[in-house]
Order: sequence, then C-alpha cells, then structure tokens
Amino acid sequence: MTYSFELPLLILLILTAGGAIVVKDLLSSVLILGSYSFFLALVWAWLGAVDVAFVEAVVGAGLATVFFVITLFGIDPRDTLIRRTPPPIAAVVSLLLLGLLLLYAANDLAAFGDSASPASTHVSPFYLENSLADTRTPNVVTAILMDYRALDTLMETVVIFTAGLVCWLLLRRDAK
Amino acid sequence: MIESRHESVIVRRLSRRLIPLVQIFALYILFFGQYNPGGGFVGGVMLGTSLILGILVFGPTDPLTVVTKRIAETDGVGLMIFAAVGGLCLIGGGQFLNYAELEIPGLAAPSRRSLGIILTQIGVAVDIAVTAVSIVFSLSVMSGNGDSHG
Amino acid sequence: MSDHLPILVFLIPFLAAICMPLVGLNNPGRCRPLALTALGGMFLLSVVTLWRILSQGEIRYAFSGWAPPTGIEWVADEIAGIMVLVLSALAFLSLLHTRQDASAELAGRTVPYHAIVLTLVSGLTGIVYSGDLFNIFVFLEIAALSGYALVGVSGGRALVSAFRYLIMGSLGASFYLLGVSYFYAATGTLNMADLAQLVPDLLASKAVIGGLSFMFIGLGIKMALMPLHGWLPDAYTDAPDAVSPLLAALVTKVALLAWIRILYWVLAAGSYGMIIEIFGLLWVVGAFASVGGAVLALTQQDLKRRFAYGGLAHIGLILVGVGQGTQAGVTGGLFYLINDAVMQCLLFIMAGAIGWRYGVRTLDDLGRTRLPTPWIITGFVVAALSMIGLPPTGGFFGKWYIVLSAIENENYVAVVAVVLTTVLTMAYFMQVLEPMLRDGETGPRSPEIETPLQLRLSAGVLSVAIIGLGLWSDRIVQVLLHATSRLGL
Amino acid sequence: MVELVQGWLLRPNFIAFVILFLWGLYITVTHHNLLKKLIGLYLVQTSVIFFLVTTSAKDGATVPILMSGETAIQPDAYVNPLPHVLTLTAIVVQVATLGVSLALVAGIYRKYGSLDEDEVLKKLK
Repeated sequence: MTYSFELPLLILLILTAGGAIVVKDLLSSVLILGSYSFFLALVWAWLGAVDVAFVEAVVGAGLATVFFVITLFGIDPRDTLIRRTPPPIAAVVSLLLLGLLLLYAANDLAAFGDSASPASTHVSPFYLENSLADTRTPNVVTAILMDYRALDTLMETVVIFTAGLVCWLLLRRDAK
Repeated sequence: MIESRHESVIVRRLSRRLIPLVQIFALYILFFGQYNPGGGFVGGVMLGTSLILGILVFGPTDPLTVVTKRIAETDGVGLMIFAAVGGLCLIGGGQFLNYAELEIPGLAAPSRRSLGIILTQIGVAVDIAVTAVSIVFSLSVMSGNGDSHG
Repeated sequence: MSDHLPILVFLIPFLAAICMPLVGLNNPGRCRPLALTALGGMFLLSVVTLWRILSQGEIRYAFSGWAPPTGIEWVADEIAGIMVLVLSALAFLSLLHTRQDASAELAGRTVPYHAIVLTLVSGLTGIVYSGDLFNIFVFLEIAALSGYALVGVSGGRALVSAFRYLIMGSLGASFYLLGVSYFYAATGTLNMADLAQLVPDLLASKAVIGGLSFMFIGLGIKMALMPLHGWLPDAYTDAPDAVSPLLAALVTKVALLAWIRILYWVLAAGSYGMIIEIFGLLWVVGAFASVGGAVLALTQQDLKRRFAYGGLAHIGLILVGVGQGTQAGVTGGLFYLINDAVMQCLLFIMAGAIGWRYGVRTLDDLGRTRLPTPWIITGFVVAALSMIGLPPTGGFFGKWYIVLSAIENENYVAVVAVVLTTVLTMAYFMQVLEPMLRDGETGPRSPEIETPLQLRLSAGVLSVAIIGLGLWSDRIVQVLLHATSRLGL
Repeated sequence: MVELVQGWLLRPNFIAFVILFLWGLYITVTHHNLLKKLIGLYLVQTSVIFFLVTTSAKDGATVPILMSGETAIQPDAYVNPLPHVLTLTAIVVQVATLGVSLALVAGIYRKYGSLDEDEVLKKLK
C-alpha cells in the first residue's frame, strides 16, 4: 500500500496537534484542535473508514469544538497566560518506558494492510458475508452497530445521556 | 452567550434559511444510514447542532429557543425508543434487542431486523440531539443565572 | 423467561434512570421513591437470579440473538450473581441511609442526582455481567462518568477532586481501550470465551503481552492500585457523605473484578504465571499496595481520607490472593472482594453519619466530641473488626483463605505482607476507636431516636451482613470454589 | 535492531499514533492549564481510536458498503468493518467525557476564577 497520499496528512495531523498544544491563546488552540479532528477524519476516509470519518468530522470537529468554544465564551477566562516549567523527570522517564512498551508490543502486530491478519479473518468476514442477507443493510458498519453489537450502541447512547445529566447536575443549580 | 441574540442581521437571516436545510440533510443522513455512511449518531449530532445554532443566533426569547429548551428537558425519550424496541423483542420471545423477534406479521426476519435498525437509529438520533442541546444549555449557564458562590 | 434474568436485573435500574428526567419533570419529589423502588426491585430480582444460577448453572445471554463471537455475550456465573446481589443491596442501602434533607442540599438537582446513581449502578452491573472486552469498556465509561459527577456534586473543592478523577479515569479508559485494540489486532475477537480459546497459542506474542500490560495499567488506574491511586483519596474525601459509601464500596472493586476476569477467564490461564512470568509477580504489586496503603492510612487525620487509604490496602490484599495463581488464592481473593465491598460501605456510611450528626471529620474532632450513639459505635466496631480481620467477621475468613493459599505456595513474603497490613490496620483503627469507645463509656447517652431510622436500618443490615459473611463463609466459599473450578487451575 | 526500526518505519500510521499518544499523555499529566490538559486528553483518546481504525485496513479493499445486487461477497474486497464500529462508539464516549470535563472546568472557573491548576490549588488552601 502506498503512503503517498497519507504521509502529508499525517504530517499535518501532527502539526495541528502540536499547534493545539503549543499555541498560548486558548480559543485559537481549541480551533486548531478542530482542524486536527478534520485532518483525522481525512486520514480515516483514506483508510476506508468512511463512517468513522463522518462521525469524527461531525462530532470531533463540530460538536466537541462547539462545547469547547461555548465553555470558553461562557467563562471568559482572563488568565489565558500559559507558563512553561521544566518537565518533571519522573514523567519523562515513565513516558519513555511507555513508548518502548508500545513499540515492543507492535512487533508482533500484523503488517499494515494485511488482509490475512487475525483481525480481518477471524470474526469480521462473517459480518461482510451475511449482513445483507441477515438485515437487508448494505452498510455493514450500520448493520453491526445497530444489530450485531446493538448493546454497545445502546450503552454508548446511555453514556451521552449520562453526560447530559452530569452537566445538568454540576452546572444548573437554579432548576425549578 | 445565550443571553442575547446575535447582533448581525446577516447571520440571523442566513441562519433562518440554513437551519431547515441542515435539518433536512440530517434527516436524510439518519434515514439513509443503512445505505450510505451516516446514521443515528451523525444525524442526531447534526440535528442537535442545528438547534444549537438557532439558540446561539436568535437568543433566549425566540420561539425556536423556547421550544428547544422544552425539548432539552425531555432527555431520555430517545433511549426509551431504543429500549422499547429492545423490550418488544423480549416480549416477542427473543433476546433483548433481537429485532428478528419483533412481532410484526407479514415481515420476514431480515426485514424485521432492517425495521429494528431504523427505529433504533431514530432513538439514538433523538437522544443525541436532545442531549447535545441540553449540554450546551448547561455549559452556557455561567454568568447571571448560575450561582457564583459555588 | 428465566434465561432472561440477567438482562431483566440490568433493565430495572437502567429503565428507571432513563425515565427519571420525564418523571421528575413536574414533580422532582417522585425521584427518590422511584430510585429506591428500582434498586429494591433489582435486589429482589438478583436474589432470584442467584438462586437460578445456583440451581441450574450459569446463564449465557447472547444479545440480539447472535451467538458469540459475532454478537455480545453476557455471562452470569456464580461470581457475577453474588456480585450483582451485593452491588444492588449496597446501592439500595447507601441510597436509603441518605437523610431526607439531602434533597435540600441538592437544591433542585434531585432529578439528575438520582438518575446518575442509577446509571452508576447499571454501569457496574454491566461490567460484572459482560463477557465482551469492548462492552466492558463502554460500561466502565458509564460508571466512570457517573462517578465523576457524584464526586463533584457538592461543588467547590470537590470539583477539583472530580476533575483529577476524570483526567486519571479517562486516561485509564484510554489505556484499557488500547489494550483491547492490541488484543483485537492479535486475535480478531473481543469475546472473552472466544479469546480463551485463542490466546493460549499466542501467549508468546508481544502484542498480547503489550495488550495485557495496557489493560492492567488502565484497570489499575480504575481500581486505584497503589502507584496509580492518586485520584482516589481526594475523590472519596470530597464526595458528599451520601455518595462516598457507594463509590468506596463498588467502583474500585468492580474494576478489580474485571481484571480478575481478564486474567483468569481470558487467559484461560492456570498456567499464566509460567508463561508470562511478569504477571506471576502480580502479588508483589498487591503486597506493595497493601502495606503502602495501610502505612499511608496511619498518617491521615481526616477520617474519610484515612478509610480511603485503608481501602487501597485492601485492593492490594485482594491482589495478593489473586496473584497466587492457585484456585484457593483466586477464591480467597474473590471472597475478600465481596467482604471488602460490604465493610467499606458500612465504614463510609458511619464516617458520613458522625460527620453529619456531630461534625466529626478528623481524629482531633473525635477526641473532643462525645458520641452518645450506640448504633454508630456498634457499626464502627463491627466494620473495624472486619477490616482488621478478627474471627466472627467476614474479613477474617477472607484474609484466612488468602494467607492459606500463600502458605500453600510457600510464598512467605506474601504472608508477611498480609500480616503486616493487618497489624497496621489494627493500629490505625485503634486510633479511631479508642477515643470513640472511651467517651462512649463516660458520656451520658442521649435517646437513640436521634439516629434516623434509615441510618439505623442501613447500619444494622450491613453489620449483620458482615457477621453473616463470616458465619456462612464456608457456604459462600464453596460456591466460589465451584465457579473457579472451571478455570482449570 | 535494524529490522525492528525498519518495521516501525514501514508503519507511518503507527508512528503517528505513538507520537500523538505520548505527547497527549505528557501534556495531560504535566500541563498547568486545565483546558490544555483536556486537549492532551483529547489527543490521547483520538490516537487510540486512530490505532484501532488502522487495524481495519486491507490492501486494495474498499469502504464496507456492499454493492447492490452482489451475490457472492468477497470479504477481501471490503475493509474490516468491526473496528469502525468500535471506534464510532469510542468517539461518542470521548465527546461525552469532554462534555463532562468541560462542565467541571466551568464549575472550577466559576468558583476559583482561574484555569491554572497551581493557582486553583493555592486558593484551595
């Protein structure tokens, strides 16, 4: 698989992520984070995950940015000043160890794009082969999401519902 | 920022036209999620954000905001739709969320499943739209009517 | 219909939670009765479920009618049955003991408060039952979001604690998800039973070892294992008195239970200690956590904080048992886990009660104030006996089985750690009990009626439960042994 | 060792994931500003999702939406849909967490008038 289209996107991705971290003004950094989500959506579309790209574009670049911006406008922070302090040694060391663990564990992963990898051969062919006959749903992602693994979907809707309740509980004290 | 309507007349006029379009597109995404990318989540978030746009642009006195505020209080209705579909499957004799056991005469199991997928997607969309609006209402209760002494 | 019992048990708090906003829309007064009814109903149904599991064997429930690994599966075995029973009972009692005027403190927020208590309970129930790694992730997040909210509910300082809890908890969830991704990439499935078939061939795979490590880090944060416990003491201390029993009793224990499931059910691993050596050292982590937690508890002035550190020590103790890698060890760990949930609940209810009733929050306050309330003192003494591990209580038998399994393994360092923890626990409880009992004897007793009925009920039931867990420990351990015998240890 | 490094370099997605994950983690743990912590957390969560999506890729495969009228479906012709489902769920969970954390940040700011962790802790005492 050629990376010619993906590499620029990945570089942009890391640049925008870095921008969101480095920029001092909070509002700018939140908006840069929105563009990060957008590039992420592009990468995922390139990987063939159109549904995920769609959701990331709408939820990540859209809704998450809306939440951030509304919070920032609502509280109107005066101290957007960001100090820099030398990094704590313990954090750097444990981070390095973690990075080594990540790279170590990656050794036995199947190669990228390998259609014979366990992830692509064990369970997932069943969905591709049967979803149309089972559910009359050509979009296999929707079929899995709403039928084969419907419980997960119900529960993630509950997660969102809980988040709504939590915001209500924490911020709205003047309810009738 | 919910306290007043947006000062620019261009933004208000444009939003008045734009919001129904966004909502129609959201419904399209929602109902064609079985054939295209999209579905309950995306449709719900788009519906929710269109309502949020209305709140932000038209201010607290506009009928749209008043209606949206009422809607935001009915959090949980979408989940009830989802859970009701699942519960009907239980009553039909299948496992929870086994849409093939929905008791609809004249429909084969795959069609029942397809119907179940559409119904539950509506549930997801309603819940996510309502909750997104509700979270925005909560997050914007900052200055003024929120308590400031913790 | 009896095959559907697990999902019915789950649906009761779940449906009550999602109906709560509509029910409370015009009359928030209905929320508390609804929540109590739901939890009570859940308790009764979970008794039925446990009876069904004990009489006819475990229930495997395939959602949407798709057999695993295609669909999501729930496994209601003896352990899950007992755990859900304990969970619903403790949730009911901790909600019940809350005084009526808590609604004034909540200032018009009764609706989301009760709904979130119920989502917490449903999330925990899901973790206990679920037989699917990703499904566990979703339930973990439901429980975690509810937990953050309940910690932060009283505002002010609690918000900061809740924020820290959220940062740590979300990082933990990300680590867990990363571990699940590695597992998925290496095996192609998420179902625990299916993984148990596939993983033994892959134990040398670095992806599986890495995935296991990430899951351990993630769940370690969630269960507040010693080096990763930073969020817990603040969160439990600053949580409102009505909430901390629920959190202390359940949240960390259920995460620990999920880890035990992954370790023994997914790895299918009587032999895991031999193949992945590093996890044979699990008991070392546990021993470190138990001694460290007890030492830190000894230095705390604030009562709730002291008990929170004590809870850390007990998580470590359970890991010492579980890490022995023998059937006796796992069984002892599971039995101690159940006991720990009950006694932490009682302890935090009592700490909250004296805090509310007499304003006693620290050891100094305790030395100054008379506590003329036999109910509270009795509850404290029973909880303390069990925490220390003295014979008539469940805590003693839990420790007993753990020590026995360690001796059987000739693992004397672990034995020393358990004994040391016991001594330290005794020391920090003596500091609490000594002023309490001394003043109880000399001071005049006020009429008992001052302790609210709900509080007396909760304290009484939990005290009896702790003694009962001790008296019937052999029966419970038999059931647990039956469940763990299928592991092939 | 050379093969190892070569193996990593053959996976630019994985390298990007590792960079985003570690950087986000570092910011989440060490940064003073509460909102920047949340941005770091966002990076951590999205990078894990990124990793999960990457496992779904297959060479020469297309999006997992079946052509109409196709009778014999070749699983190799479509990318693996299961990780997509998991990531959809994870994204929604992530935005829910974000909503909750912003509510907490807003509450903290209302009470203590600052988004700086050290300043908030100073005011706590």
